[in-house]
Amino acid sequence: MSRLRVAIVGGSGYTGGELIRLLLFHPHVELTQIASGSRAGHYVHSVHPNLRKVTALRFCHPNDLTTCDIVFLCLPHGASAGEIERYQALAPRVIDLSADFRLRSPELYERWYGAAHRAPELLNQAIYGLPELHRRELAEANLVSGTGCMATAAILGLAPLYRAGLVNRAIPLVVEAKVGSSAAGATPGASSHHPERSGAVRSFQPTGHRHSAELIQELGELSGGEIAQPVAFSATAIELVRGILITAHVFVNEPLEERRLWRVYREAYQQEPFVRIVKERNGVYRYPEPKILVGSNYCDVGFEYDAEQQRVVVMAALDNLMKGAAGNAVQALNCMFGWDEVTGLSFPGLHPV
Amino acid sequence: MSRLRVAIVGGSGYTGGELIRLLLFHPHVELTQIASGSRAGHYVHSVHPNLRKVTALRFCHPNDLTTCDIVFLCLPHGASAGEIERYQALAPRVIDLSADFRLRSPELYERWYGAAHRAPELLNQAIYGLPELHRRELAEANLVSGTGCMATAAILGLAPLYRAGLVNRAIPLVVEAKVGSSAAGATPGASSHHPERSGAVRSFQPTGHRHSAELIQELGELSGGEIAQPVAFSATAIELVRGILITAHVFVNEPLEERRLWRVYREAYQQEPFVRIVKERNGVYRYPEPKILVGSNYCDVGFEYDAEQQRVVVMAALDNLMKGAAGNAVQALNCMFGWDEVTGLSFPGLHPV
Amino acid sequence: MSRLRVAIVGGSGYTGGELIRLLLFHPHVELTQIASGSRAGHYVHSVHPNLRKVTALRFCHPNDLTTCDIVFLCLPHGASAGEIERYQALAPRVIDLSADFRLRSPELYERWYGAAHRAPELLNQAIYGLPELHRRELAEANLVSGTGCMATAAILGLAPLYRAGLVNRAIPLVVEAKVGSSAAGATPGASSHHPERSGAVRSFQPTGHRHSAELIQELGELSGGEIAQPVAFSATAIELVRGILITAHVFVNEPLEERRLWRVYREAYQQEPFVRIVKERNGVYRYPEPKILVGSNYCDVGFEYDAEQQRVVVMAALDNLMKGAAGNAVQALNCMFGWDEVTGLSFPGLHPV
Amino acid sequence: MSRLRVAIVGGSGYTGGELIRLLLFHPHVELTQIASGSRAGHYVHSVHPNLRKVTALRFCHPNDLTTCDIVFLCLPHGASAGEIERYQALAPRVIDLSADFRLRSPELYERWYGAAHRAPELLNQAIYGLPELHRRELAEANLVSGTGCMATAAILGLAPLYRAGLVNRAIPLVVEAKVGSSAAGATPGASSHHPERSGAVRSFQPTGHRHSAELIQELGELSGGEIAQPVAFSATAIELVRGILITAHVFVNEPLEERRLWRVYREAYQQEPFVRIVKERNGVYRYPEPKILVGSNYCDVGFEYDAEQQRVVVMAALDNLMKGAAGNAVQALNCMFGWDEVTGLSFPGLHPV
Amino acid sequence: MNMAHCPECEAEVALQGLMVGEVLFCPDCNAELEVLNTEQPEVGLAPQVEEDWGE
Amino acid sequence: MNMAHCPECEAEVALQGLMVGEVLFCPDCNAELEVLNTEQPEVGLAPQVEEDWGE
Ligand SMILES: NC(=O)c1ccc[n+]([C@@H]2O[C@H](COP(=O)([O-])OP(=O)(O)OC[C@H]3O[C@@H](n4cnc5c(N)ncnc54)[C@H](OP(=O)(O)O)[C@@H]3O)[C@@H](O)[C@H]2O)c1
Ligand SMILES: NC(=O)c1ccc[n+]([C@@H]2O[C@H](COP(=O)([O-])OP(=O)(O)OC[C@H]3O[C@@H](n4cnc5c(N)ncnc54)[C@H](OP(=O)(O)O)[C@@H]3O)[C@@H](O)[C@H]2O)c1
Ligand SMILES: NC(=O)c1ccc[n+]([C@@H]2O[C@H](COP(=O)([O-])OP(=O)(O)OC[C@H]3O[C@@H](n4cnc5c(N)ncnc54)[C@H](OP(=O)(O)O)[C@@H]3O)[C@@H](O)[C@H]2O)c1
Ligand SMILES: NC(=O)c1ccc[n+]([C@@H]2O[C@H](COP(=O)([O-])OP(=O)(O)OC[C@H]3O[C@@H](n4cnc5c(N)ncnc54)[C@H](OP(=O)(O)O)[C@@H]3O)[C@@H](O)[C@H]2O)c1
Ligand SMILES: [Zn+2]
Ligand SMILES: [Zn+2]
Repeated sequence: MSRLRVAIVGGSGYTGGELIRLLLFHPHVELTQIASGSRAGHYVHSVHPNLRKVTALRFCHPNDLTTCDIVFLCLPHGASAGEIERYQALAPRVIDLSADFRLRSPELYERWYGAAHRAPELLNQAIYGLPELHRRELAEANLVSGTGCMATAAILGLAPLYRAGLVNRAIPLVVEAKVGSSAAGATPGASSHHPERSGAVRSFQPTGHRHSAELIQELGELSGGEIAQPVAFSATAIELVRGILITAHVFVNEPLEERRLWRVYREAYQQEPFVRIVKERNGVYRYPEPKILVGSNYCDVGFEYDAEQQRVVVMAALDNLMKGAAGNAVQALNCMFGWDEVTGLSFPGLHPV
Repeated sequence: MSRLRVAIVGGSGYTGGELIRLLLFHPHVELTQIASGSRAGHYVHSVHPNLRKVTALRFCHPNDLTTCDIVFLCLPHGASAGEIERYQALAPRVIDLSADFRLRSPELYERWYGAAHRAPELLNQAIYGLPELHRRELAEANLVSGTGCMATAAILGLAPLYRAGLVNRAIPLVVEAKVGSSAAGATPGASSHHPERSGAVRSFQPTGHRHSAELIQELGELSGGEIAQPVAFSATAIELVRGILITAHVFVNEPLEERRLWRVYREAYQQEPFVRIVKERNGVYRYPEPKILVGSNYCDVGFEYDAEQQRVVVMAALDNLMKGAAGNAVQALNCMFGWDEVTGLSFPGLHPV
Repeated sequence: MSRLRVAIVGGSGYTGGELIRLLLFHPHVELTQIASGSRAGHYVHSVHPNLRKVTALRFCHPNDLTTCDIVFLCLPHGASAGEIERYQALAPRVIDLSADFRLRSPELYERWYGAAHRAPELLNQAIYGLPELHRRELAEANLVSGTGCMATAAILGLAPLYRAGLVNRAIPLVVEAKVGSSAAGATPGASSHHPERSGAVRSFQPTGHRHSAELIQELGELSGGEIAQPVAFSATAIELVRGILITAHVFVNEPLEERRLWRVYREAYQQEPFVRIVKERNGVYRYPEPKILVGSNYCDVGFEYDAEQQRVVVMAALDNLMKGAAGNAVQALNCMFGWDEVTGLSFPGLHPV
Repeated sequence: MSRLRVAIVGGSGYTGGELIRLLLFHPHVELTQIASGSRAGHYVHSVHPNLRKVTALRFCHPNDLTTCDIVFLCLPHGASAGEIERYQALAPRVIDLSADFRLRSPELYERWYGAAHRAPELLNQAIYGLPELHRRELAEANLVSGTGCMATAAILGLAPLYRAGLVNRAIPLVVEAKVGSSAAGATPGASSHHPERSGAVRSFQPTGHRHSAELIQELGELSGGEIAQPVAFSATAIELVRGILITAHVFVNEPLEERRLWRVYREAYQQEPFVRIVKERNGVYRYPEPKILVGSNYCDVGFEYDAEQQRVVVMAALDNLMKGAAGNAVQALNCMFGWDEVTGLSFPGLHPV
Repeated sequence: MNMAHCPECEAEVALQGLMVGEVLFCPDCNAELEVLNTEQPEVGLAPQVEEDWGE
Repeated sequence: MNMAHCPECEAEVALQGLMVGEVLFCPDCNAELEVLNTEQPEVGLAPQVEEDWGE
């Protein structure tokens, strides 16, 4: 089988760099073009120094891209939708890591992103590229959307409970995300200046966080329509470069035993190559933690039950640049082409790190 | 006025060390005895190296303590109550930083700490040593309890809303705490080994956290009896040595405007020397953050209102060893003796740090 | 005694912010003007959030400064010398924290800074503001220079050996500095972007570091003329916001015993309020470390002797914004006005932190 | 070709865990036994949580090990030599990561390790397992020694200069190492307790560091006998889990141009799969840094020349658990069996991280 | 006292020395304010682009 | 003054209240010391196992 020719747009950014790293080692693709407006002509390793001696590729200018088999878009939100026609003309398949094609409804988009969508007609063709929920649709898809990094963690953590119909919809869902600095991308600014950002525990979106919309859409769908409760999603930036942990408080509609939860989660994830249930009675790592996931494509999911309150605390962890972005996109790619889903994604993470 | 003679028990630990630092510079006290079982005979600076050339004091053994004017107990929970008689015999006033005398009800204590209290008869003499709530009672108190570090942040963040009667008691209260490693004390272990603890985002008490009990007691009291809703309190250990941020989601029982919340918080805290309202429209530090509070006695409090959900997100930050422990204890001491409440507590914190 | 009126220029930067913090609590001065070109009109606490509720001062524009008793300049190098006349017209005493007036020779300046000095006639009036070496001259000085943060550590660490004539001048002096991110100031850039700077161990000036010039000047003077050996100074930026450790390798010209070194260092520093000898046989903190010095004005100095090689390894640690900049400047101020040298500088640092 | 059966002793430690991770993905070996005295019976992932769902192996007790094709020893120094007979009886080939078989001379060993060697007769059979220097000998070796993590960086950084005969042997060689916490292994202690170790810049071996012995041996050999100059090696523990940077100051015996150095280094390393020359005129990552090497087997080497002093500053970076231990051991394994040297070692490291 | 109230947070804002149209900042919420009236002290929110705050 | 000198670093070490054989610590170098003589104040290094200090 000849290799698919792949292009990356936005290759000088963080999700772009991660995709380059993954695709250079992917046996079924050949990475032929990496575009960057600001770094055109420079070696890839001048921006992503880990790739020195790994690739001699140079960035091309986005305007110089030529046709190929698949294009990955790693652009700020808004930039993909604005030029989606041009990108679709370059290749029959497009995977867009931005938020532009995550929501199926133009109204929902406008409400959360504060502007009309620039290619609303494509929204219902685009597949929300989370293989654990949309594996089958991905096989047919020509336009695939990446997933929000915090949303991915929250959705994977909560999906089993919603699917099982256990959630008490009369009580709000609270999700608190802790997130590292790479989630904000590669552009420096006052708040990312090291002396200011180091050691921060910074509430950057106490209300109205856009990732809520993805939760509402995806968990709603699993619940047969709409998620009926308020979703209270807040995010805190902490001292960390890569990684996300979400902690969610879910009230259930009947008394349970933890064994029931074990069954629900096991059923959901036992066969999943990249979701692990983490819930240990001993040791240092009893619940999901992003620390050991750096560079890996796992989403670790755990839970604890409070019998008195009929409450489940759900925790889910991932590397925002991997299962939260580039790794998940490669997994989706594997689904689209019918390849073994773990291809190119076997790095297990490190301990200690 | 002659200085009060003060003794510290548990001086080799973290809250003990912080108290030493503060009391050495307090103009109205003389620190005469610092006890440690494991380090008796050693110079204080051999354990707390910041104090080299600041004091030539040595640790004495707890059994060698002699009478004085006031004793601070900085011991693991259980250890204070077990020997409280002995400590009360040493001095007419005792301030206990452990959890032993925080709850007024022996039943509540037993439920959360899993053992019968060892001096239940003292529980209703002890004052919960949070000056912002119990300033007047402190003036008369002989037994004062320190406050839980996360509980302090949560209570100070939420008290204005409860006192104003704004909280919808039909909906659970969710409080998520982020906390640094010094909150777990000075004893090394597998999970505090640097390669394991560094960069951690570790759920260490998803349900049933003991600080819940303090919240329930203190917020309940402010609400005229009992807090009627479930309190969902979870804590996550993050990469940080000193510092706590709590994020709380509170549903209110009528539509509001943010200005109303400003009024409520301003009324509560404008006159408070150690509580600041932090809520800015611009800049890097828009909400409370523990980073800039290291070494200071402030608790910074902020909020954001979600009109659609009738929800307030409350954030509160402090240094767990200061306003969360030793600093607050000194503030309580100042209240007990009628001294200016800020005496010995003027260090404002650093920027950057 | 009425308080001196003080102005700070460059108050929005890091050394400026630290000076504000210190001077607000200094009993003999009143901070009346704080200038910033970019933040004029803004509250000081909007830039330095630790100072909220501590001061209600606002930044003025540098052009709006009026006369006062003393001016502190906290500007990028070059900016002080360029306008020094204007600043000297504002106040009879000027303390300049930049590098502009550290070197006594215009030739030396030009060689290390690559441009002719813009006020060479002032160079021999300016005093190198390190009280440990120039205490007496400071009492008379009208123009005082701050000291380089790494240079201060190196000079204080090495001065006793040079003064005692122990150094073998035939062998190069190697000094390796480890330094935190605040030493590079408040302006964001690609290399200070948190995901890039976090966890860095980055050689930023392997050869030709400008702080060498101060070492050569000051150690030379102590050695009666000129330091005859090559000075190899390299600096590595590490994960740290505040703090410097220098490690120096000095070959001595005769066999020694460590006790001899103890005597040499004790003689130099026993009476010094802000230099401590740190050299312990046990415990965690056996040698100088910047960690526990955050916010304090100490420079900790230690040494270890290698008998076989006739080599002394000297270590010296400080907080670059304190003893390396603003704290030292306040100490110099105290010297200039004959106040107790520790005035306003009593914060001892924290443990743990 | 059937896979080689491999056993690891000391699998619960850090180098052991890293070896497990690597060997599980190595196509030519099957990892059949992993021994741990303290964790026998437990799942490997209970200690190394990154390996959950990757392997279902459990630790066996060291006493229960059975014969196989190759044994890796990941034990504290002293423990390998003490039982080397037993381990050699288990397999024809042994790779020992400890310091026990690094030095060829029992005298040198005794001098640096303070005790007589327990299997001195094996010292001259053992190969110092650095492929870049001993590739050919490895092909024949039955007993291979791992290399010191800091020594590896220093040797690879300096070897080209010594081999080229450029070093002025009349002047001491100064090497300063910066190192992360995982280099000290998995056992907790007072100095590795997170609140104490976090943010440390701690001199832990200013003189007499044992890795000096490896430098002296290996660089001496390259220089045709013995390195004639004093070797001043000091090590500083910094805030970092994985990673080492060494900075060395080498005086050369004739005036040079940087181009000459480029030639010398290029000649040495152009063909080396795991050594990269890093020396850029622009960008953030101009010199070697361990940050981007986490998990990779690269040693990055760079240099800068000071013409005036005839001095070369050499920098070399690596991940102490990879090129400094387990990765290098796998590379040596590949050499021993004639496999492609990069087998199992292709992970390139991450950016950002 | 020449005091207005911040429309955002109701903090007291001193107007002395300022003229209509001048800009100042709220001491409590740091909103950028414009002086609307100095006789009957009044300030309004200055038109402001919402800074993107990252992440 | 009942002062001895630390054999390690020559710091002054106060012996008041101590008897021969008792152990104390040097305030400067933290060496563990043993009182050898109280008349002619003298202390010696107490026998000490070298702690392993990691890394
Ligand atoms: N970072 C994460 O953790 C994460 C996770 C999930 C999803 N995402 C999403 O992924 C997308 C990329 O995020 P990122 O973190 O990689 O961002 P980033 O680091 O800021 O990189 C964005 C890249 O886009 C390029 N670019 C900017 N404007 C462009 C335009 N108009 N046309 C073409 N290229 C443009 C920039 O490069 P040049 O200026 O060189 O062209 C840059 O390389 C975002 O939409 C983000 O929301 C990010
Ligand atoms: N750390 C915080 O942030 C924080 C905040 C608020 C409240 N608190 C509370 O404050 C108390 C002390 O906390 P910490 O963090 O300082 O703990 P720590 O660092 O572990 O220190 C505890 C001290 O108690 C001594 N000790 C242990 N058992 C004792 C006993 N049976 N009798 C007498 N002394 C004993 C120990 O010293 P020797 O072995 O040398 O005697 C040690 O110095 C705890 O109850 C904790 O819950 C802590
Ligand atoms: N950081 C340290 O650890 C340290 C230690 C010792 C010495 N120093 C020296 O101290 C000086 C200040 O360092 P820093 O770290 O505080 O720098 P910084 O954080 O970059 O601040 C510099 C300040 O200067 C102002 N400024 C810039 N150009 C100016 C000009 N032409 N005229 C007037 N003001 C100007 C800037 O504010 P506006 O733009 O708002 O006016 C800014 O507030 C430097 O010379 C540095 O070498 C620094
Ligand atoms: N860490 C590094 O960066 C690094 C780099 C290069 C070389 N090294 C060298 O590699 C070796 C291992 O280092 P490490 O960091 O992996 O150490 P570590 O994390 O402390 O692990 C050592 C392992 O040895 C086992 N062990 C202890 N005593 C033993 C004995 N007498 N017999 C059999 N097993 C024993 C322990 O496990 P059980 O108690 O469970 O048996 C533990 O798993 C050391 O010699 C070190 O110098 C380390
Ligand atoms: Zn306002
Ligand atoms: Zn001594």
